[in-house]
Amino acid sequence: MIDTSASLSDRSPDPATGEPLLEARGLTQHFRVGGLFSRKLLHAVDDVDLVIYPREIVALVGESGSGKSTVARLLAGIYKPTAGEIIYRGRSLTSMRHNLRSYRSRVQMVFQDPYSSLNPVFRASHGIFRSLKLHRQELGRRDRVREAEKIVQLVGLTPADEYLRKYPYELSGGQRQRYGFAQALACGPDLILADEPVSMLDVSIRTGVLNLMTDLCRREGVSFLYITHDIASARYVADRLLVMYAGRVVEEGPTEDVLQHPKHPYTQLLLSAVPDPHADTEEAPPVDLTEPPRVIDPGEGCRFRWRCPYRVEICDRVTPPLRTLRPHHRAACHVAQSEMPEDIQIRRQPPLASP
Amino acid sequence: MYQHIAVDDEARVAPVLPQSKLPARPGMLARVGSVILSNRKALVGVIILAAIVVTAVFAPVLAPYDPNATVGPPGAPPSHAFWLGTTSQGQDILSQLIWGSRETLIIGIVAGLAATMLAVLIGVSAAYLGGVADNLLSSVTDIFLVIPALPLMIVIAAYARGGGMWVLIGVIAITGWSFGARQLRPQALSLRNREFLESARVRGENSAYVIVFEVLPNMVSLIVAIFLGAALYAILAAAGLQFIGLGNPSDLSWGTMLYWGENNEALMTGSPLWIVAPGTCIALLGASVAFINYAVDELANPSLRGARRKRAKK
Amino acid sequence: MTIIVRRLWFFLITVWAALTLNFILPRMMPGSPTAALMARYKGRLNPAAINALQAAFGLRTHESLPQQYVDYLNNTIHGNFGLSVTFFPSKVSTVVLQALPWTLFLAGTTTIIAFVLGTFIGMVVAWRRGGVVDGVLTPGFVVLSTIPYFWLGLICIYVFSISHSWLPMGFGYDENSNISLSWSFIQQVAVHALLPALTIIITAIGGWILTMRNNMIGTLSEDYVRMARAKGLAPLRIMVLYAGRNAILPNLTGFAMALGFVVSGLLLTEMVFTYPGIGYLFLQAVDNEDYPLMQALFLFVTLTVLVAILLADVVNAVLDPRTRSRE
Amino acid sequence: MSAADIAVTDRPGFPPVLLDIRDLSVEYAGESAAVTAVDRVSLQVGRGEFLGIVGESGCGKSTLLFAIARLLQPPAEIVGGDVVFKGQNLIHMREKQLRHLRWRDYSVVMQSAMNALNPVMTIGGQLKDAMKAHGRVSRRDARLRGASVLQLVGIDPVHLDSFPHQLSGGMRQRAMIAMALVFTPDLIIMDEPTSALDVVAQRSLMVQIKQLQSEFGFTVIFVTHDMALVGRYSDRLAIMYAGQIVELDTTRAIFKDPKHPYTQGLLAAYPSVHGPKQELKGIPGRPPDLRFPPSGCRFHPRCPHVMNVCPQEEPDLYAPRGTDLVRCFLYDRRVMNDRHLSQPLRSEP
Amino acid sequence: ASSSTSQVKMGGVVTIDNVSGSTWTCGFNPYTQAGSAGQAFSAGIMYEPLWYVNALNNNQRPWLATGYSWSRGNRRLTFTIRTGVKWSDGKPLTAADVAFTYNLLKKFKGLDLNALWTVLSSVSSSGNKVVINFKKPSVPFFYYIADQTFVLPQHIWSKIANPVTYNNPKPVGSGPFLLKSCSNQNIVYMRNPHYWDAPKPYISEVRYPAFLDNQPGNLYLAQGKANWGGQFIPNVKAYYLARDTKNRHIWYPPSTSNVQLYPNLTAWPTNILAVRKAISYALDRSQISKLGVYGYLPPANQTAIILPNYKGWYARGLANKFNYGYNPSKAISLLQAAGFKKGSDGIFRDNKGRKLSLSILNVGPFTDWVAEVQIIVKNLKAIGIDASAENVSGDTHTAREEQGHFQLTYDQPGGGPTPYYMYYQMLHSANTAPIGKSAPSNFERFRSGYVDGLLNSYSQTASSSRQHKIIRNIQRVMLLQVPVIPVLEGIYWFQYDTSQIVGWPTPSNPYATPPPYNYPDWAVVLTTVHRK
Ligand SMILES: Nc1ncnc2c1ncn2[C@@H]1O[C@H](COP(=O)(O)OP(=O)(O)OP(=O)(O)O)[C@@H](O)[C@H]1O
Ligand SMILES: Nc1ncnc2c1ncn2[C@@H]1O[C@H](COP(=O)(O)OP(=O)(O)OP(=O)(O)O)[C@@H](O)[C@H]1O
Ligand SMILES: [Mg+2]
Ligand SMILES: [Mg+2]
Repeated sequence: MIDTSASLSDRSPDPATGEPLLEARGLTQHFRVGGLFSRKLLHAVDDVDLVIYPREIVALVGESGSGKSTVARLLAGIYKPTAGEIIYRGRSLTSMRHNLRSYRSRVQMVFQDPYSSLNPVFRASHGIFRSLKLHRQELGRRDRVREAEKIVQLVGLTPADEYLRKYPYELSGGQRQRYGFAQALACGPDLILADEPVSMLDVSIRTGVLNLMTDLCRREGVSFLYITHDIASARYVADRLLVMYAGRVVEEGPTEDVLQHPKHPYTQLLLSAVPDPHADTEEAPPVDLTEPPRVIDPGEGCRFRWRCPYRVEICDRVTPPLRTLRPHHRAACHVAQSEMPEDIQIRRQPPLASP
Repeated sequence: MYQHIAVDDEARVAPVLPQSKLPARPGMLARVGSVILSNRKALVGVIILAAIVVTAVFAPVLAPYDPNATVGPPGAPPSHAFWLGTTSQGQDILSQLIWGSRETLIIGIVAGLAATMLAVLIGVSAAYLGGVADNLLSSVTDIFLVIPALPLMIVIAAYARGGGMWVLIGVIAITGWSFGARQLRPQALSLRNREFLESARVRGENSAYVIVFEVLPNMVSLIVAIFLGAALYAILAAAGLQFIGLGNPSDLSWGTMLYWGENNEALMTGSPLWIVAPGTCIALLGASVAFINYAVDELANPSLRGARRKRAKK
Repeated sequence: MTIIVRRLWFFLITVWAALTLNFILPRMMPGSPTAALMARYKGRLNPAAINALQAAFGLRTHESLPQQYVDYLNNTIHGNFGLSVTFFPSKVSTVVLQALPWTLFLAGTTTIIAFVLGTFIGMVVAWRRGGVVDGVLTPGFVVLSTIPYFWLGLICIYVFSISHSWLPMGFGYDENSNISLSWSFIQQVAVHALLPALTIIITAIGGWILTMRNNMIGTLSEDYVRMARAKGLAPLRIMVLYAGRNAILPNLTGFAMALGFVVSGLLLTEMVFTYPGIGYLFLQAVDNEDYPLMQALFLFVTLTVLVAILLADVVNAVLDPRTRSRE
Repeated sequence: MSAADIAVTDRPGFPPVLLDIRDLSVEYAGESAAVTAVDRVSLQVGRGEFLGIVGESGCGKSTLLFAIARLLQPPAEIVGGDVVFKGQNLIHMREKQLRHLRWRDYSVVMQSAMNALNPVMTIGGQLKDAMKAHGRVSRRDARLRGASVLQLVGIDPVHLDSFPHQLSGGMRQRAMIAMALVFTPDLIIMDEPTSALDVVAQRSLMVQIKQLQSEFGFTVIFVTHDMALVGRYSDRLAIMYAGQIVELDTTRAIFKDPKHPYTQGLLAAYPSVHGPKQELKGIPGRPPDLRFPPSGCRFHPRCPHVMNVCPQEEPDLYAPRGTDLVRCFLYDRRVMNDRHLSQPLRSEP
Repeated sequence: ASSSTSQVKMGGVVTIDNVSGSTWTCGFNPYTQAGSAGQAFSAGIMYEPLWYVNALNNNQRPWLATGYSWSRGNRRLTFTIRTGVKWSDGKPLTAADVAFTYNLLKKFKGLDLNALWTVLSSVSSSGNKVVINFKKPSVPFFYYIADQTFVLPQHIWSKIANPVTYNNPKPVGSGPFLLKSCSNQNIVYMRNPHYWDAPKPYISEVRYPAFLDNQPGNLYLAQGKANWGGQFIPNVKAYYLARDTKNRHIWYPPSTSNVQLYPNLTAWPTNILAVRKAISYALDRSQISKLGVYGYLPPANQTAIILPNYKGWYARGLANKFNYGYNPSKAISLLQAAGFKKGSDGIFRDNKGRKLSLSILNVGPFTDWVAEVQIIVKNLKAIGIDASAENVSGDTHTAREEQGHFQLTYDQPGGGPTPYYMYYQMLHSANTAPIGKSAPSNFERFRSGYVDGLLNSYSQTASSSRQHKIIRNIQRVMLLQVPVIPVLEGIYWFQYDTSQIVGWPTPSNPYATPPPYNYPDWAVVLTTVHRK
């Protein structure tokens, strides 16, 4: 096993000088939930700022339901944001509404579930061909076939002509996953929003996909937003790491720095919970059976406060903003300080009144 | 682009043996065929239906007499010349039965199709459009579902009386679509949130393309099942309406045969076949459709498929 | 709570839609009650008499449509359906109320019996799927369900009442006796209802068997049924409480609607069996362009269905906790 | 020679055997060909043991568990083998006899807790149902016992009167586990019981299970995809591939020194948050179609060490370390000593 | 009437079988017409007219009046009212009740179903006399005044606010029967023990079950559960008579008008006389009767005179001279003579090339009519007219007839005890209207000052010979101009069972029109029949 950590890390461009590829400011998405006349709002994403530079892989991690997929969908233009702005290469997406097609050809999405993202009645290559037809109109019929073969070969589906003829039900999960990638690649985008592309896969398929991502980024300069539950794999591919909790970004920074020096208590909790098969320590970590918060009509205040061991009075009143605590490393916590000890284990709290 | 990258785990493995000797998976048609062949009920249904269709198509050849002409003594019992006897007007019942299959079939097929199309249009639109449009269309569907169909049908048919087959078809289609729409909507709704549709949108497709080419093909078997159900409903409803005289009694169909037979007390006056035969034929046609529907149901819903396998081994 | 409110909304909107449909339909169609009247008194009525009769019928043809509509809604809300043209000068409500109990009785009992029986058979047939019972009962009842029920009625009358005088061939009770609450009268009613009920049940049961069977096959493959087996529960308990109870839920609303279908669909049966219900009233009303009667009947049938659906919802809520506490 | 003969029945230093699976095979009747989802699996589980089973998706883990519990439904069918549980062969038992063993002696936590609870019954009702099926219990006793098992897994007893839909996914999974503990049986079979939980909750639950196990001494068979989880909590580990067990040993041993190339692949493909960053090597290829399994060793089309013999003969289980079992020709003396048989079929990339 | 009353056995039950198509609503207002209540269930049997006129033969009998006289040039009619008649509540029936009844019709137009007050000017009573004054001589109205108006008790009806909508559930009448019970399935009448014409009625009970449809009604009759039927029974021999040849009988006497084709006289091609004549020649009326209605309805003749009922009125010589009858070749030659030529499809065209195609408007729910028109269509096709049937609902049929939107329409006019009533309805210009306006009964739009004059003078005379002459002249018009084309003679449906009850009307003793649905005649029948 080769230690490639040196070559893999620190590819991130200097945020000060680089020109952002995609930028989101104050991104907010609320969903109406409940009955026809219900006015309850679910705050799936609240006031998220996010930047993706060219040639960069940004990982987005967080609890289930914290709004990761929603962020990706917002960026892909599937949802119209409740508030906030998405800026692609300096132009606001709202101003591009009428020629969304050109945006579509630059930013593509790989969907969370490879089983539902291929239409079962068509050949799996349907999406690739449609994409070529829509975005590469200069290509003729035969060129398109050649191009499609190239693309599926690229993701490792060989022999290509045979795979182009297959139906989704003839494909394994990993092959579907790669078809999802191939579809996203078909129009040659700058940015791929990959939503948990490995969550349902076994390790072997998982690795292939991860490697493909790093290769594409390194050699072709494709940027990625990599959404995952699997922090280890995020560490493996990503330059920067974003941690979401209950619809908000709570911590952000270069991957290794966040992993080594987690500042937000939630990040600390998350990292402490990742089991390590190679570790020999059999010391049982404390039990935490608290349920994740519901983000229906939340008020002001830190959303982690009910589970937080460092909770102070201000947490109940003021939503903490992201503060830079280490170089390029920001966290949204009133208590966290740059010098705070990072190895504190979170203890179980006496249950506090939850909303 | 991306020529110089290949992350192909399979390519790294020099194939030792042909990796899979999978037989090609059969296509949709072949699958329908195999389900029908493997399902005895469906087979029976297909055979009966085929026989009726052939009868309708070749009616001029098959029918021994002009169905409307007076060709024998009134009310004759079955005989060599008139296998099923004659009507009180001396018409050959067998010939009427053969010709009557045409209108009955056409009503079943056309009204079934029309109702299905309405159902698809409204059910799928409701699901896909969502929001207010969905609420509106679903309410309309529910209202049509709740408002009793037969009275509605009678009211409409009564006013348009004498319009014959096409009026019947229209009436049945108007009152018969809601059930299908109600079935289609949830399925379309479940498809709506499938990621391949979002994928198509991210790809840059417009809504019309998505509905017609991405959504509908996924519901073929349900649509077929709805069509068969609607056809069955149409056949029975038309027979009922014709039986109470709301069709055009001058048309010739199994329903009007029942009407005439009943009005001439065929059961009581020695030509029971005048009533028994068309009723049996309607039931047969209905049963054939129901059996095929049964099989399509199994096709659409794999959990209904396949009975217990015999314990062969051990 | 909200689900009930929403149901009530739907209830009101549907009633309104039915009322409106009811108002529009006859007015969109050719012909008029006046024409029907003229037909009845062919050529003998002078215009003065016609006007007088129209006034008596409460037909206000001279009013504007919106005005008529408002009056109509107002009258309906107050249960004032006016006089029937067909059964002149009886009140519409009298005519309908006289017939409605019979229809409800016949429709109610048959639907319930068909539903209960069909559901039970469907449950057993699915439980023993692929067995002999399934192989015979299921297709058998499917065939029966495609028989036109009026036709079956004719044949039944022929067989049971004419060829052998086993059962009465029509009427709700012996035509020469009077309605009373005596035991013998109830017996009569039961005997007279037997044949019409039988034809409806026989043709309706197949549908229930099939849907229940399909639902049941679905629930049988659910993990909670397997879980019940894993827990070592008795098979009957699994079949009824775990698989059956869950399989029945989607059918409940269908059951309520079926009640409506039967109520309105009894028409043909009532005709064939001379049963004193509302089905035939309907045809009469239509034939005579009897707006008031038609409107009332339409409304009554719709209300019956809606009430049945409401009841089904309540039952559903009792049986299915998920509907109770959905936000 | 069959696998059963190789299985060591008497393992010094190990707890007494509770469950002895011999040559168990399960088939799914398919439209065209049958799927052999479990192929001659032999396995012994001792009392109080925590056995983890891992393997790629679709390799037959759930099927194996259901076969052990005799819960398979058509089209699945046990076509051979024995399951001896506490000295009784479950395979030859009739449903009636099985009913008495079920839940009292062994219980099951199913893969999908979401669907394994009857949606129309309260949690308490379902607990009581299980108790009543195995003897008379008073309402009060049932409630008391129900409340206590719920508390064991960290659920407030008020949820006895809750319906499944009123609980979150994680709570449902815990309720399932609580239900499996009603009688504290000898064996609890768990199929991915933590898949609905996020890492934080997952960890808490595993800790809880381990504590209960040490308290009551029952045996756990635990299926998961998560190498990290199983590596952390299981005593012994079985690696499954294409319906077969390809490696079986103590967890520690396997993690330290995986023998089977598939196991090696699995571990190499698992990145870690701790320690130095490593390049990951996936297992190339894809799992075989079980209707048409590859000839010889099932792993050979994907194996980096494939030899001449692999496509031709089926490997047996070998014991390169003495106690463990590995299904690979690399540990067959006969093969390795034969130049021809051990000739590599493809060069390392 | 019947044989000597002294031998007549009392008691017995008559069960009526007459399909109304609805269940009963138990109303007994003799001035409302509903299928389920009203006139048909109370007129004659509970509320009686002054004078009985038998529509079969114009024979007359006193009823509540004992005599009448015309005076002042047929502009005054005086009735002498029977004394000793009591209402069923015990109050006496007087001339004042009679005058009240007529004046009630004046006050409430909705009751005046026969439009009496279009000709009446006043009605008054004094003593046991009732004097009726006319605006103009209208002798034929005697039938409506005397036979079709039913006397009401003033002491009850004067208190009813709106008699038009009054249901009258508890009738107080003077007639031979009283209401015993009524349910939606059955009306039961019982003998009025205090009837003025004692010992009539002889039978003790009349039952009138409700039938929704013909089939159950016929079945009921066929099973012998009813002994008096007024039903169309297909194949009545096999169905009804054969089951008890000894006791079961039918008699289908012709009624008062024909079932006929009305040609639209304002539109091509039915405005061409040759076409109308050709149609009349083309019809094989006996086949239409045989195949359409089992031969029950006799073929009609072009004069429209119902035979044998109106034998005395029939201009036989005239009819023979014209010799209408089934003669297709004559029909063809008539069309050819009129300039029509057959096209290659065998259909006639006129010199402008217009195809001779005719659509026959018909009532869909009347199965017998539909069957008849089917044969008419065949007949017309046979001579080269492209005919087709258009079966519509009764209302649409009526509406389009009245508006004149048809080419040929199939219908039956009303009639009365003499041919005058039928002719008046179908030929008098008072009963027509321009196309698009509502015509009450002269649908073909026939207008002839000559015929109007004939009909007007008929209504002013009580002289039989003058009346006969007028009718004869109208027959000539019928033959010459073919304003309508009679097809079949209307008949009365009448089945009866003599196993229990005898004394029914027969061809040899046609003392009343025999069906149960004809009032007040059914009361005459019910007071005549008796136990065997
Ligand atoms: N269309 C929608 N309507 C209503 N609520 C929604 C919708 N989509 C997502 N949500 C809610 O928004 C929240 C965030 O959902 P999202 O799918 O973004 O989470 P996630 O972080 O991707 O979770 P996971 O890791 O489980 O995929 C959840 O509470 C979810 O229930
Ligand atoms: N009903 C079925 N009919 C046919 N084949 C089936 C059926 N159910 C499962 N299989 C096949 O049996 C094999 C084993 O399935 P099983 O569910 O045991 O896998 P698993 O190891 O539990 O997978 P996972 O980790 O995804 O739960 C799979 O290849 C699957 O395709
Ligand atoms: Mg997500
Ligand atoms: Mg599994």
